[in-house]
Amino acid sequence: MTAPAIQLKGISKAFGPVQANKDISISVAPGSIHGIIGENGAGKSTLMSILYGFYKADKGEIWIKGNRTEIPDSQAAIAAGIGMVFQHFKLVENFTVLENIVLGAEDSGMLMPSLSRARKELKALEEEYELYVDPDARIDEIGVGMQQRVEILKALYRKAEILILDEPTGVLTPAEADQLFRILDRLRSEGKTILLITHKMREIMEYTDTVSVMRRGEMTATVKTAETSPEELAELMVGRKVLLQVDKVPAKPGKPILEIQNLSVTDSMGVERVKGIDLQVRAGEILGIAGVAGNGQSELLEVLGGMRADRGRISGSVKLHGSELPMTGAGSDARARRDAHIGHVPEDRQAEGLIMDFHAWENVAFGYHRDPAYNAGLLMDNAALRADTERKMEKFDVRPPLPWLAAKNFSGGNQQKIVVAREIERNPDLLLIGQPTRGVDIGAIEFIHQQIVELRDAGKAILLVSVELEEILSLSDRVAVMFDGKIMGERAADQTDEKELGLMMAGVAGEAA
Amino acid sequence: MDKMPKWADVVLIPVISILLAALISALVILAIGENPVEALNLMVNGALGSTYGWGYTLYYATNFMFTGLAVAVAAHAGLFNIGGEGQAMLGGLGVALFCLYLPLPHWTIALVVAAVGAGLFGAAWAAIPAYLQAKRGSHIVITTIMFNFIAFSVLNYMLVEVLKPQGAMDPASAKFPAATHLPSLHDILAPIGIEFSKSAPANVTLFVALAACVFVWALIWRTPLGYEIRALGKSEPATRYAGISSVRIIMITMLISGALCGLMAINNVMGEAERLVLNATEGAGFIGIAVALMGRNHPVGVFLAAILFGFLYQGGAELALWSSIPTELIVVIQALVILFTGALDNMVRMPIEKLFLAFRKEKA
Amino acid sequence: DPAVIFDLGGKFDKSFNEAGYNGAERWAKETGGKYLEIELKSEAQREQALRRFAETGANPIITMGFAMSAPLAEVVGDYPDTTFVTIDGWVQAPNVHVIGFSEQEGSYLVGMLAAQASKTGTVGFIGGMDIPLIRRFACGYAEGAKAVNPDATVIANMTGTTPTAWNDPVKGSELTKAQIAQGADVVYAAAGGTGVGVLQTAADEGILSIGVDSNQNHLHPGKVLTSMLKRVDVAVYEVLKAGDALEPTIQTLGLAEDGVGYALDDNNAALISDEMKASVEDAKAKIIAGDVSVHNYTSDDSCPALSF
Amino acid sequence: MDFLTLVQVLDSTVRLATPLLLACLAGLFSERAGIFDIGLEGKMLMAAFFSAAVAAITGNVWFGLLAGIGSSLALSGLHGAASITFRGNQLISGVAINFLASGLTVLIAQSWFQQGGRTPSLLSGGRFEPIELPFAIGPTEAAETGRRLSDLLSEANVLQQVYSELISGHSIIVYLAGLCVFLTWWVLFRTRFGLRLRAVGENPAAVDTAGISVIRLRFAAIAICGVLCGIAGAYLATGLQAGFVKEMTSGRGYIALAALIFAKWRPVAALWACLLFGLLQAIALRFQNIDLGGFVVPVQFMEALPYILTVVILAGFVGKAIPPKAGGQPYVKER
Ligand SMILES: Nc1ncnc2c1ncn2[C@@H]1O[C@H](COP(=O)(O)OP(=O)(O)OP(=O)(O)O)[C@@H](O)[C@H]1O
Ligand SMILES: Nc1ncnc2c1ncn2[C@@H]1O[C@H](COP(=O)(O)OP(=O)(O)OP(=O)(O)O)[C@@H](O)[C@H]1O
Ligand SMILES: [Mg+2]
Ligand SMILES: [Mg+2]
Repeated sequence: MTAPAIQLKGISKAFGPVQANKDISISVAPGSIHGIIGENGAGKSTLMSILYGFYKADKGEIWIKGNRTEIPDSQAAIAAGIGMVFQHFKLVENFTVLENIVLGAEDSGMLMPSLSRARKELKALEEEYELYVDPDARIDEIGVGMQQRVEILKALYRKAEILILDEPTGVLTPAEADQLFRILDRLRSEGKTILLITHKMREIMEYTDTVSVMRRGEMTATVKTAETSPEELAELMVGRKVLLQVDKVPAKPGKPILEIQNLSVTDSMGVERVKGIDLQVRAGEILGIAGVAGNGQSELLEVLGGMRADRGRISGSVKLHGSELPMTGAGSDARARRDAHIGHVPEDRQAEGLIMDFHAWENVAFGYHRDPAYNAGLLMDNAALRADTERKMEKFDVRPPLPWLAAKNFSGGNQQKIVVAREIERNPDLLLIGQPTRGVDIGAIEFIHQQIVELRDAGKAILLVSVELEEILSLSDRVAVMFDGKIMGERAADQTDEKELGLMMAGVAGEAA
Repeated sequence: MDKMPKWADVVLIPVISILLAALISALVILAIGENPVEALNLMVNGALGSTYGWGYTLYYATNFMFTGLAVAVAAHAGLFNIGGEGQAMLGGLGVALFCLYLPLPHWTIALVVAAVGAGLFGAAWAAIPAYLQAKRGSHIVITTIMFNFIAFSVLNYMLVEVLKPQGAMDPASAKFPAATHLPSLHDILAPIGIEFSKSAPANVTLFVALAACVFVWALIWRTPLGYEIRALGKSEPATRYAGISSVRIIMITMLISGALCGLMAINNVMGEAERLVLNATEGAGFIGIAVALMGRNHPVGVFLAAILFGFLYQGGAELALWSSIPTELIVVIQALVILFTGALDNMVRMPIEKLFLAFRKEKA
Repeated sequence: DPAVIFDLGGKFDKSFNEAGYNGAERWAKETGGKYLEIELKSEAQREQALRRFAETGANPIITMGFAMSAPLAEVVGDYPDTTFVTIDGWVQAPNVHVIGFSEQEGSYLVGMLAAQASKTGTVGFIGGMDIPLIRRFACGYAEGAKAVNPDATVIANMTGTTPTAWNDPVKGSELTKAQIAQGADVVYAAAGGTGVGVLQTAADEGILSIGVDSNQNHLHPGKVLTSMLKRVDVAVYEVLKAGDALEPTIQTLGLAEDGVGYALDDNNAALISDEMKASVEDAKAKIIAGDVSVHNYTSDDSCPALSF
Repeated sequence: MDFLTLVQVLDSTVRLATPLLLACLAGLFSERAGIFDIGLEGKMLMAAFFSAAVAAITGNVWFGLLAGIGSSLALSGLHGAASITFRGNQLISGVAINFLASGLTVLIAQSWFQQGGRTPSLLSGGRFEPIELPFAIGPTEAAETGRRLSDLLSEANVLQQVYSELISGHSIIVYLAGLCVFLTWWVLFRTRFGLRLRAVGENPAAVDTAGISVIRLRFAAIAICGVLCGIAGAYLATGLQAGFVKEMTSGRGYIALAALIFAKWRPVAALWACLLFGLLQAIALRFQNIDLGGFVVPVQFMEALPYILTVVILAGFVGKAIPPKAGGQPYVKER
């Protein structure tokens, strides 16, 4: 038997008080695709970054092709034939594709000869793997799919034999993802070894040869893909049996709460993000918006939440309870939206929904800090605020239930519970909710989903944006798909499936329902 | 979990930083061939050894409280106001114009009116950099530095061409009317039987500065506006989500910051010189940076740091009088304090964090 | 002990303050006495220094420069037993000894020398801070130049309007270059530390310069025509010598008192012909005798020989 | 204003623009690598002092230059330690360096020379002398013909005036600064080092994952910055003037930064920006109150003009200047 392409022995890594990797060992056969799954924060990226020399392990050994190899930095990893495509691309945005590929792999001190050699070599690689890119395009001018190709080309240009891909399909349309896997297949057939981190069970089951599961910094199991099932993997991930279905009764939609007509949004760079869409959300229903990230859903949510009043251009009409909701000028900011009883759980809780350095009790007032209930005269009524926080923490089972703890010291799931508690407890007429369970463990997912459904059953309108098709399908009553700023079609949630929605997300228009 | 207890962050680290700065200052004194112990002796005696010394120490500290608070308020909104010097200069101009051209019958009224003038002018001088930052994203650090230079030219012009009395040689305004003269600490303390040096310039403005400390504390930690200021300082995208207008907060914060710097003028211009001279601010605007850094942007910290710098300033002046060490030594010490408490903060912090982490692991 | 307070330029400004320093040092050497001193760094230190010295019992306290007038006036009342001396300043109080100089007379003499040394008939004047005192220098200089050559052109520039004008050699240098471009071939610097730049540039560009206050001839031997001496050193020396016995009065030191003059030494001997020297000595005698009167700018804020 | 006067003002512009240009290019290297540097001022000041001090002691201007560069490099090292190694706030570090230089120069000057924070005036060997280019009318020709230089010049034709006044007669550093503009452009856009430098200022993680040390690159950038600031400071004290006086940089470091922003971090544009600021300074220095047909522009306005202009530029009235993306933030891999 040939030596494993990669062998990690007893890798540990701590970030300050956080133990990201604990005594991890793993062995990967050459010429295989090895999947790694695990919840957010389980330590997958950390482990791969250690293999790539981006982080240095506190303890442990790395063996490449049977040889003990020190990887103190990425230079050493590249020399050992390892290439990595990070979750967040590491490209210089105002450089051209060619410059990005050459960066760090130049032939000599002079730039021009390196660039012209790279241009030739790139052509050969492109043809070999059908990875077409324009070498003279600037990174900030090309789409994410293209950017990912540049990252892969970067690795191949450096003659990588081992390729690490960290959540490569999160930003791709299903079609683009399929193409990626064709390329990976081809690389495997050439004897290259691929490590694939993904959250998508389907990708694991379809494309990998073996799979490792991580939980809370530890490697819980490594199994042959052919010998396992999604249910088993899910249980290994979370540590208990999980129920992925949402319990809910059929919706009883009332009169329209939110009516959007011909809404267009142009961002401050002059790019049109939302292109004349029409939507309606009724009382007592959940409208889910599906789509690959970056197709205008975020902008739609932000516009409705009053976060774009001072940027770019907005046109069209939005009505709440039948009366016009101003899009610019007075009454168009997020504060006015709150006064109009619109709640908003933002997509990015850490950057937007919370002030990470504020105490939990301060965050519970965030956005509502001028509410008379939280103020006494000129000053804020901190005592009332803390009492309110304690109540909400108990109701939403926030752990630990300490109002004094800074938001950054709660785990992702509990941070999300604080935001959701704040918004839902205001009892809004319309709730805007983006990526409600991103980075949240299964237990908390169940709880948050349940709260959303309860709000719906109380006769409120809910607009849900999520990139997780599964979540959309199980939570929504109706589903609209956004692609390139437009609505590709609308379906009743129980009359469609992932396949149909996936096609629409890739820009293939569905027939009117 | 936080990496270490709060007391370590707010007390231990600044204290170690100060000690490092003091150590290197001592080395500098040695290097220029003087005796650091003697120098320290001179400074302590001169600054704290008599009510005269205290009078000066407190006078300087009053200046630094205003500028330190100003830098701190701006810092809470994530703004680095290096323009304190210019704002204080303009505050002085405001005080001079109000004191010279308004009929002010009594010092109490004069104090209020001059404070308004000082605050208005200081705020006005901060307004343009604030607006450019808020609306156009021009970096406030550079614009406020530029406004310091421009303020100097404005003051220069006003003093030379407008305020200088006929026939006078140096660029300074006329003496303010006697009714505007503020009572010194001597005047205030004498009636209650406390002997305080008559010739030291500390005056009633000290109490205004203390009131400003309380005001800033309440503003930042107790009002919704302060909440919004701190929110902006911590996360700009979050304020957009919460409906807090960053333009509005930047403007308001910088106006408050500028007004605080301007208020310094009632101490140095109205309380001490009783006329406007060209270089009245003496770098207090810059010292505010060090004071705020050391005081961790908290009014109590600012108060203590201001006293420390008041001591350094007065001690430095005494050094210049009684030894051959130039007063520039104080500039060096100030630089070292800024360096260690501000820029090299992590140099002290990282080992201490490790220490606490190791300690905690042991206990666990 | 007596005390000396030097102004912002510092005691090594090669000019006004340095002259005072030399006087004090001479006294210290000759008598073995000690004196306290401080070089001011900022406006606000003025009053503090005065008070501190007065409180420790220093007597007399000598202050250098007109800028000490206002703070001096402020404190003299509080220390009636201390004698204060102001050089160039103006304070009326029983315990203040005022020393002024007739700079216009000395400037008149160097103006005569300048006009005689000039080949172009254009001479320059670079003042420090634009104040009446410095205009007094400029006015006397212009009168002297025109007394020799009625067609002489006098170009006068001031460095600035604030105390930094005393310490801005770059600007001094640029102004000198500008005056050279306008044809000046002798430049008189009455500008404290700024003058260093003037003299330097004049030497670099091959024209003559005239120093001020102290004897600056040695700075660029053979390239400094002469220096207008203002005997601040003598004044300080005399005050220190009198010590406690000093009787406060108002003194104006002119040619007659040897308070001002022009410098002649080995460094510039070759530049001043016997003829030039004779004419200057003649004028000096006439001024002392009262046959020639040099206009004093500060007497009426105007100058017949020069417009500013 | 006749033509010769104009040429002389431009001549003075070149001299005054030289320290700005060197400092501006220094800042360019630093900021292109993602390190903000408001400590240019302090580094120049330190270099000005040490170059003058060593030139005064040794009588050799080249030793002075080396000392100036060395002292400026030391401050660069400090800035690097604070902002790269210890990931401190780059603005605060810059402010501290400016204070440090302002205090230390005077303190050391006083301790070494006892001349009130000055160095002794430099004699000819201790200064960078003007270089007379061939065929230019200069002091040599004036001495040969026994006539005054200004007469010779005013008689010469326009071309000769420009050549002799504006192009000839500067010290070596002025020509060197001009060369530096081209060199900077070449290094930045034509070499591997330049590519990496620009990348590290935009996205240090990209450089890091490409296997290049971010720390080494950034230190290299600020070292170049230190060398250029050192030359700028040495020029101030040993070329433009003959010795050190306190605070002699008088805000040039900040103006250089403004020029850098104006030039949008590009070398050739930096040249023009610095010449513009040099011109403003030359005008403010030479002319007192400028009479514009009845309206007299006060000298204070002229003195403030470079700063006012900087604010106007920053306000984006000349197009938005986008700084290198990673500028001002320390590169943190682990929180
Ligand atoms: N640079 C860092 N500094 C400090 N802590 C970190 C850092 N990177 C990751 N962590 C922490 O280490 C733990 C593991 O993070 P890691 O990114 O490896 O998880 P992951 O499994 O890749 O999660 P995801 O699915 O979200 O990508 C988390 O608790 C995270 O907060
Ligand atoms: N950047 C960080 N700095 C400090 N502590 C952190 C950081 N990131 C995570 N932690 C800590 O690490 C722990 C794990 O965080 P993480 O977000 O990975 O939790 P999780 O496993 O995803 O939990 P949840 O399911 O609730 O989201 C938390 O308790 C948190 O306090
Ligand atoms: Mg990850
Ligand atoms: Mg999590």
